[in-house]
Amino acid sequence: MTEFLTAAVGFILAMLALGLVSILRGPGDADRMMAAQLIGTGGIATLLLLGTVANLPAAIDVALTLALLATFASIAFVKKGLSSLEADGSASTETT
Amino acid sequence: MSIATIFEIVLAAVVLGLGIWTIVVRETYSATVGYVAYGLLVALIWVRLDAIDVALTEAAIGGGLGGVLLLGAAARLRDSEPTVADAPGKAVRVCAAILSALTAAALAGAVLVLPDPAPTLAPAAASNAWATSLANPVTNVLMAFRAMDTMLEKVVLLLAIIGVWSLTPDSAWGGRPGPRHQADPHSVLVFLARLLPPIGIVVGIYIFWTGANHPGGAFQGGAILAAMWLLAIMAGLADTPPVRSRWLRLVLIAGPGLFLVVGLAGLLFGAAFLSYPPAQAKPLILGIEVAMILTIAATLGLLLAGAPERSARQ
Amino acid sequence: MSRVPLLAHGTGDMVWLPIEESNMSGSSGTPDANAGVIAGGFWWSATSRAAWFVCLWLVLAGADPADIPAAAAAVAAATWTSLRLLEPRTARRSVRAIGQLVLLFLYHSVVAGADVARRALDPRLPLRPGFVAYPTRLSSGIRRNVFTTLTSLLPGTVPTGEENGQLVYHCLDVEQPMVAELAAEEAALVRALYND
Amino acid sequence: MSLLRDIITIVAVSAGAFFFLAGTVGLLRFPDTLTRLHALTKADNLGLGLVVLGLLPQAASLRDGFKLVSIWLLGLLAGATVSQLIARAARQGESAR
Amino acid sequence: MSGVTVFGLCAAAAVGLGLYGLITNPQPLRKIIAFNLLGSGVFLLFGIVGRRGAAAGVGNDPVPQALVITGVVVAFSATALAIALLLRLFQATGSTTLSNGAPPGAGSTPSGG
Repeated sequence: MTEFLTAAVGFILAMLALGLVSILRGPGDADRMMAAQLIGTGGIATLLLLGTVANLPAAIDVALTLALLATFASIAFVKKGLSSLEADGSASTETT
Repeated sequence: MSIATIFEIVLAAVVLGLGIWTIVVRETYSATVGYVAYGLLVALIWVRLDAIDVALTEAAIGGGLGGVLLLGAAARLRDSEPTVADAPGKAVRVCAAILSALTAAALAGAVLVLPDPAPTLAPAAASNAWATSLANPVTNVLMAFRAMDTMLEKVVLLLAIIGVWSLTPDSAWGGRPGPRHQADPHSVLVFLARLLPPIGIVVGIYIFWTGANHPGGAFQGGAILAAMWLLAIMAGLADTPPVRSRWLRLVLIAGPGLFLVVGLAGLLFGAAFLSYPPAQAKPLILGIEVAMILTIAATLGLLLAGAPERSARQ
Repeated sequence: MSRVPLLAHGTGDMVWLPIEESNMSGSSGTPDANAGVIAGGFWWSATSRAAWFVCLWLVLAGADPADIPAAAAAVAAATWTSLRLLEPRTARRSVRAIGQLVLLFLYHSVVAGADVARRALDPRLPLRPGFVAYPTRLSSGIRRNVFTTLTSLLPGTVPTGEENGQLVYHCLDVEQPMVAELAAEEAALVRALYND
Repeated sequence: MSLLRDIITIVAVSAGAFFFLAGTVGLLRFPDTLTRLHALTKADNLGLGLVVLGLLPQAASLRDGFKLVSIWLLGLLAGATVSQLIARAARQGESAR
Repeated sequence: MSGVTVFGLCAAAAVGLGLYGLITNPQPLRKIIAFNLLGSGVFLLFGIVGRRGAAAGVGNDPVPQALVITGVVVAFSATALAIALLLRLFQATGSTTLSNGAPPGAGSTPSGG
């Protein structure tokens, strides 16, 4: 069982790496924004499997943190992405 | 070679590949994105090294908040890509490559010749754990055995925020950090910023509370709370507080202040600076940690928000 | 792109009153929008949200009497934040319809994943991507956000924002009957949560 | 009993890994940003869901099982909302060009 | 070769990469990122040593772990300060070049830690 789960972790991790290659290559900012999202799902799956394999129940808490913080990073991506795509509008504007 | 080793090689290769991408890619924004991914994935290595406390810290502060900090700067500085003339010449590059390769090789050699039962303080930490009645050894080290480091680290946070604020232009002194974010109130961003923070608050306080006996603690919980606060700010649902606000300053010094008071009390009535009487060790540590999580959340959030840019009346 | 009539479940005509959203009154049709009911709705909403956060805490930390101070602080802070960020409102909810919605949602997310997998692994790469506009009857704001969030996991659709009051979806295959599926989803959502 | 649980785990985790594979193939093969977004959100979310389903029989307690499910729900909420934000940015980037 | 060694080599490589980026990248923001990469490699080395010293029923020596946690927070503070300085410089002068006729890339990194 442990061997099977470890192999699954390695496989998902390899898929995550290939996906990252495809995303980071671009061409646009919107592609790169998907990076945090990809790590959000793939990284959580890896952590959960890893926690079961190594019998570390606390790995679930790391997955929980990763879920929250990857979402936060995605939103920061979008926020910055929007402010650079649109000169004004719904993006962050300075009002004095 | 076992399956586990193959998995570890894959993980190391992915992380190292992201590191290379971060250094060699031409566009600064892409490099920053690569660094965020790197920070989030390093947490996996820490889990594999059985250091869950560090994994939580690295995921929250290293990858999450740190990445977002760099990302914001990259977006603002986007149009200031340097001219080619700025780049160092080939000779400098080659020298730098040789120097870096030598450093890396020396470190790799050190890793390879590490003595197998390495010198360790783990038994000492475990045998003295009774003194605090906390079950998480890392929290014991942070809050009792190496409490001085932790206190000074709070002071570093305080100094950093003072440094950031001292860059305020005169016109905005005492005002609010960062721009006022505005978002369409019907947008999905605002929708998520309404739903997620309450969940994040429960998770953050849980990570903090569980730190007494399981992996977790004030840093990790505080970082989650700071992220949720910043999410509400980015969606325009909340605003950064004016820097001159009294309660804000009180929160910022609460953690190191209480730490210092307890430490001095230890000097006056106990054995040494920062010594806790064993009977009250747990409540004292918990009290300091409650003050610390507030300080950490506020400081991390304000460090990300940056120097004040608007006058306080806005 | 016809507007599909919403399935009325015995509550007579559907009247959409956007003002109802903000003033937290009871269901439409009963003249009880006075202060007492507003306060009652507020407390009911606060209690139910606090109950959800208590459940979340119990799932995270387990039931341990020593945890009570931290749990109380967490639930209080979360409930306060939640009430501040998201104003309470009431609408008639049906447990059975919510269950149906959840099942429909699970079914759709499985079909969506399988659909994407089939297209990605097919050597011919069968894609006919394009945009489709969908005129929704849901009021702008939270309701529409809930709808787009649910439908972003429908097979072959990703909502990309609004234009002229219509939701714009990006579809992997524009020849699929997207609008009918979206209408069915909207009807299920209205039955479950917004049956006012 | 233990064998049955292990079979459930193996089947579900394999299926989850398959959907991660499909998502990555989609990311590599699909032509533009919005179609790739479909591949990322749909396939990976289902993959995560299946991995969680597969780990449920191995969970030490009922509470751990609930915890796993709530992590999946959180991931689902994040994926569903963030994908809309990215889609909006991508559409605006396209029309700006 | 055990897993710990693999990660140790990875950490050593991260330190080398960070050092190289710190010296050769002309842009201050890139220098900050490279510095963070270097720091992350050093933290990982701590983790390797701690893992080797695992004893007394703990998977990883708690003392290096606590030092790394402190280090991560301090590195974050230094990064935040450096970025605030950089943004202020950009606001005041409209450029982020450090070299004002001086040789490019010479040791004046803004990362204050």
